[in-house]
Amino acid sequence: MAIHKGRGFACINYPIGMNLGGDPAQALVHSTPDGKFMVALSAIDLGQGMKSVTRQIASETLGVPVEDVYVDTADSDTGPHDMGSFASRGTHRVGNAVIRASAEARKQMLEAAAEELEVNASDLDTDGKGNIHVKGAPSRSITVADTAMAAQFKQGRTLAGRGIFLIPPSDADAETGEMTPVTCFAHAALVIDLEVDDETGDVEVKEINSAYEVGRALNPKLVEQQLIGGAWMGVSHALYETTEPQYPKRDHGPQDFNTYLMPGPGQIVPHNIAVLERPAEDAPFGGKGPGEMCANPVLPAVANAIYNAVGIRCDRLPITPEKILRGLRANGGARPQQVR
Amino acid sequence: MTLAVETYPTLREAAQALGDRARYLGGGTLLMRAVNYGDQSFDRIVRSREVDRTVRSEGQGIRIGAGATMADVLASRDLIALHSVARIVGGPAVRNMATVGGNLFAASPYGDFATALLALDATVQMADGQNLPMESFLSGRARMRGIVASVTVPRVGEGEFRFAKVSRIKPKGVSMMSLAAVLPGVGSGRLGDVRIAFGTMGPTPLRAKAAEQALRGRGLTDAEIEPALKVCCDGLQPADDELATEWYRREVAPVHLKRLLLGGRR
Amino acid sequence: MARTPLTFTLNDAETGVFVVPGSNLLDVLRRGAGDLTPKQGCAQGTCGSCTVLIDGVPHLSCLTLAETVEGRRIDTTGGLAGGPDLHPLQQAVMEGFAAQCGFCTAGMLMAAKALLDRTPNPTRDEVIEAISGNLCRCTGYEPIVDAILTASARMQGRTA
Amino acid sequence: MSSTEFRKDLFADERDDTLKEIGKPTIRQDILGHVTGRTKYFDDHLFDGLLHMRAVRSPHHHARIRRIDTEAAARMPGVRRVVTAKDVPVNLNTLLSLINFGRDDEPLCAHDKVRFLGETVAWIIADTEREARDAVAQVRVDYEPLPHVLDVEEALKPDAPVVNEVYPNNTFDYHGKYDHQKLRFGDVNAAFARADHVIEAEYQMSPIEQAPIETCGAIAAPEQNGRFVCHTNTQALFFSLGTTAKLLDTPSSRLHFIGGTAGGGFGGKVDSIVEPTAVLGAMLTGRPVKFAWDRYEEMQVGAPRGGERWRIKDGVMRDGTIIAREFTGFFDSGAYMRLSPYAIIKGTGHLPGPYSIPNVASNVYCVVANRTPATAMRGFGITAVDFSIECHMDRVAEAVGMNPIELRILNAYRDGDMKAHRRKAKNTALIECCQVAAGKAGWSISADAMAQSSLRGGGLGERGAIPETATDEEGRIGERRAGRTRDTAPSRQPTGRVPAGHAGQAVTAAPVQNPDMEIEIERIGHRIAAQQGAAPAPRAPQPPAGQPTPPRAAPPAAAPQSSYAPPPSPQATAPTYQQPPAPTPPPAPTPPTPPAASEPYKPEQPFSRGVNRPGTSRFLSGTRRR
Repeated sequence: MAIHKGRGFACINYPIGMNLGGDPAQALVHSTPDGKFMVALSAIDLGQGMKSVTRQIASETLGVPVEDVYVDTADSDTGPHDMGSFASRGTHRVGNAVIRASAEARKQMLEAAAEELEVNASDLDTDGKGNIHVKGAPSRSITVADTAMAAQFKQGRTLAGRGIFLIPPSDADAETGEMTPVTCFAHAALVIDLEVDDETGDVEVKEINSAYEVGRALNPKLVEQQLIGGAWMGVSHALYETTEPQYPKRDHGPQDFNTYLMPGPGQIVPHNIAVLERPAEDAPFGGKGPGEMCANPVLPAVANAIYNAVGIRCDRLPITPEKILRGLRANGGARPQQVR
Repeated sequence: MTLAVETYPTLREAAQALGDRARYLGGGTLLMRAVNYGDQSFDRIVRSREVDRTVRSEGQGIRIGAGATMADVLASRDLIALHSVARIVGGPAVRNMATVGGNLFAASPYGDFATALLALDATVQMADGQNLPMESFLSGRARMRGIVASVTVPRVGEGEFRFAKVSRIKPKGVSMMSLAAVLPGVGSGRLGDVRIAFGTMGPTPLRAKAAEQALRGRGLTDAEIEPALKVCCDGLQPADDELATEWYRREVAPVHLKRLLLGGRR
Repeated sequence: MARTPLTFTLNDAETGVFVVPGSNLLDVLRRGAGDLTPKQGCAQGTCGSCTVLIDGVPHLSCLTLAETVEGRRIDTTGGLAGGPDLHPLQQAVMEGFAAQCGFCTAGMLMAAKALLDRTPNPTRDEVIEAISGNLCRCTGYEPIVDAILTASARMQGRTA
Repeated sequence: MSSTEFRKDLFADERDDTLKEIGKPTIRQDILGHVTGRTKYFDDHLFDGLLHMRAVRSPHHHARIRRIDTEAAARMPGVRRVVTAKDVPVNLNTLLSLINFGRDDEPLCAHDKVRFLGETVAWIIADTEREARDAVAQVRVDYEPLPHVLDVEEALKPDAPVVNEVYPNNTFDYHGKYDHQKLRFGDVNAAFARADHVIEAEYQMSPIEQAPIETCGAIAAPEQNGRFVCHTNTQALFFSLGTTAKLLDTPSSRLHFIGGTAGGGFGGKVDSIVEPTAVLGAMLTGRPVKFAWDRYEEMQVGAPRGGERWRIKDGVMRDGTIIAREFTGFFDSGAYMRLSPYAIIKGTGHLPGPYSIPNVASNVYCVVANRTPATAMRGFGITAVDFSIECHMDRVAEAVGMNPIELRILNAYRDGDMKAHRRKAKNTALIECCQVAAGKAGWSISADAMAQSSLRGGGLGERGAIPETATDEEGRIGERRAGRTRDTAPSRQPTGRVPAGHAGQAVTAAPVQNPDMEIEIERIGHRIAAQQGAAPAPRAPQPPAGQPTPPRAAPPAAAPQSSYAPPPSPQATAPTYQQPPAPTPPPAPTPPTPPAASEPYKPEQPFSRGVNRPGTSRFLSGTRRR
């Protein structure tokens, strides 16, 4: 028996969103009478943090405290149209729509404040703490709450905004495949260290070191959540998951979580992440969506590390102990590759 | 086909009430799943108010009430040898529910506790007073029409019982294979009447009798166990399932048996 | 359809419901007693989202025949916070970003509470063992384990 | 223990890190609900008199339905309604018809035949879930099993059973012309001929379950004023609403969909099946109805990530430079299309991965077989191809004896490089990711590799140019079924050329409706847009799509022998799907016109390939209906 250490690498890019466009997102923003802002979306929060990140985007754009913003998803009677949460389109498409809606609401807010302060709206700025002040003269200020009250009850003005972000539908060319993916690309590179048991084919992932470029970490903790959870899912896809162990035969398909395998809490892999931020021009504050791409580099990095450990190319997923053992039998044993 | 729940004061009465379309409720981990998924093979759930969760010494063995949960086993000092088995059944919530009696009926890939009891040569006491050795209980299990009242486990010497569960998910995963061995004489360097049982290597836990035979009179060294490893799948009936193929199970059974006997890694 | 009366204590409140024979406790808690905090993820006993405490120990409510809880005490995440004050476990999960979709959280909290009630200073391995029957698809588990250790430390007046 | 560091030193001059809220670790808005258990998922809405709906499912991969006998089921205790295909007003749809993509190919409930194991053939609505299950067991369906095909490449053979009559060749029809999506950039065959190494391999992804802990489900109930409310965990609220409106032939204004909070999704909650089913149940019974998948259905009936197969062939020089890369891909779409044809286009646009390779070709097939339909999953259209590419990169590194990270950096795309889809790369960061990851892992790479940058060296010479491109017309719709085409890989005998430099006009985001919606440039937090002239410039308005759009002019620069033709207009594409069209001769050669290569590819028509019923989208305005 021997345990063989292996190290593998992979790097990827990920196109954000549905690349041929035609996937609009809308947002509506309005203020309460006392200057809190409600954002209505039809985007879905399925755990990725849609409500939280759009709330931060609205707060930043409006220039008001994040506590004064609340995001409501998704009610088709009150929320405007949105295609949905998939293809990492949420941050990018919905985020842009929220910026537009919030920008318009901000404009109304500054005009209302300007009327109260008797200055030009273009001379005003927000401090992000609930105040609007004259640029360069912080003492000449009015609170957002008072502004909203004045707009509502004195000026007859709404502090509201609407936003849509659309990349119009296009197509791929039939002959050359020419197309405009339009969106930005997120990037990642990742090193996996693992061990392979050459008697059973069992693999134990020991460590992950990674670099993810996400445009901008709109909320660093949400990004971290995605990257750690996503890498776990990548390990799971690489080594465990399948609805059809005998693919393409449909026999013995798992029907519960006991036989549909995913690594448990006893298999947490230390994951050292570096987050890089190169803002994308058309993304909200430059942020690309980290949610989907984070699992992708793990799969090939695991396969490459297994080759490094025992000299077997595992080209069919998931890489089960059986596939490794069959490879070892075919090769006449482990053939460890160069130590990296 | 509305479900009925019938509750009886004693186990004996519950046993008498069982029939073709009834199932007895132990801890519920098997039965309630079947209920939830609309199993059409029964429409009566039979319960007893008499739930025996006691563990006590009895003669040469330890008697475990069939209603004892895995958590009860873990709480019993008498059953310290079986702690390694009870600990790997399900997660904590399942261990608070799953009973020793119920585990005897768990189909592959479940039934790790039954695998251990088979190696230990336990005796099953039915509610009607019948006593069955584990092996005959398991082989007749499919046709069984009674309720288990208790199980009696012979005492084993220190270090003579070994158990391993092979699962890809840690710490709680279902068995790809489980192995239990009783190794009399292990301390002396010469094995006596060895008993080895495999779980998830057939429709019920099964003994590896050829391997048992090959180990008799041997010591636990690489060379001396080699013949046993070669024949360890004789008499087993591994199959393809969601977790592994028959081929893989046959390939790694000797490896895991070797590790169990020699105390290998993983 | 005939229904059976059933009484139990749910988070300190005496509760009485009528149940359809064969119902599992999860359905009874959610639709009968109106406690929506335990969740159904599988109804097979394989995900742990429905974990509740019965007489203080964790059970899978989806595999518990409702009739068996007559007169017993059931605790759910619905009763975890003391009024407006969050339980330290809730606080730690919140601050530690230890939930994403949140669907497993209520069951996870019950499994963790059962651990800390008995083992106030668990090791990391004990925490892992305690939540081993509770699946999470979002987080990769590490933030959850960390949060439980943080809560334990705070409850013991330590810094994690 | 894991750790996270933020490398603020990298690309620092492109960022403004003084934003007030963006970049802060603000606690999640929904977290208090999660930890108290008060977050409301779809099933956390209580209705008095809730009924439960369960599906009767096919035990066959492929079978004709001779008869469905529901009498015994209807008499079972608690049963309120037996529902079959005839109760579905418009029992044919495709998910992306809402954006005019693809042909309606999928019934909500099978009626003539079943095409995959687990397909719905009827439903029971009963007072309790158990009663619904009991009645489901009493439905008798008389099936005539048909030959089935499970493997994607078997399904392409001439004698394979026809799975879905809407796609009689077992492939999605791309552009009304080919049985696959092509990508052609340069001339791979010429490059293979001069490469020092040619490296080929095949990769296979497994079907994977999204496995959210909360299964797909919906509760629908009559609301006041003849409307229906639907609480759902859909990942796409308006897909689900629009699909429901279409299948049930009801105005979308009668539907009130509430969602927005899902217990995980990962792509598995896009398909919009549970919502129309639950609303149908509520319409037929006038009662609140819950329809949700159990875990078995979620795993074996609900759509997985499909099992893609990819073959890659690389031409590589001794120094590790990859000069050609060719792909043959097979998407396992299952019995119905759903999102797979679109995923292929996303995947095609992604090729050849994050590398600058001067010659790229690919053929990708969206294959219909008697399998569970596939759908979206985290990494939509990309995960499997990335697995394949990155495994292949290691094979290449081994063949040329290079450090695998250095090989990637050598071939990495950089700002200004021309990509195979004929747009320039920008905002790249692959090299930096490679360098940082190597550093963190202590995997040493050469000083030269460490000195590289995404910002430098891109777009120089050939890297920034579109090469002359070899094209072919192989794989026309129906050719394979007729036995006239066997090869699936890109052609070895190209018949046409697209001149060097030929590229169309990029599509950009629609501009803001009014200037107030534009965030002030100094508040966007980065300097990219500022440097490049703010947000995308407003474009000339698109021609109204409702008017017939003429086929765009052929590229004036096309060489006389070129068979490179523009994508035909939707009118011209409407093929007869029952009979595969005979191969049409290449369009008449277009005479070359002097202003070479400047006439762009203009995607001026709405996204509409493969639609056989124009105007099916409820979200395109009246003027768009043709």
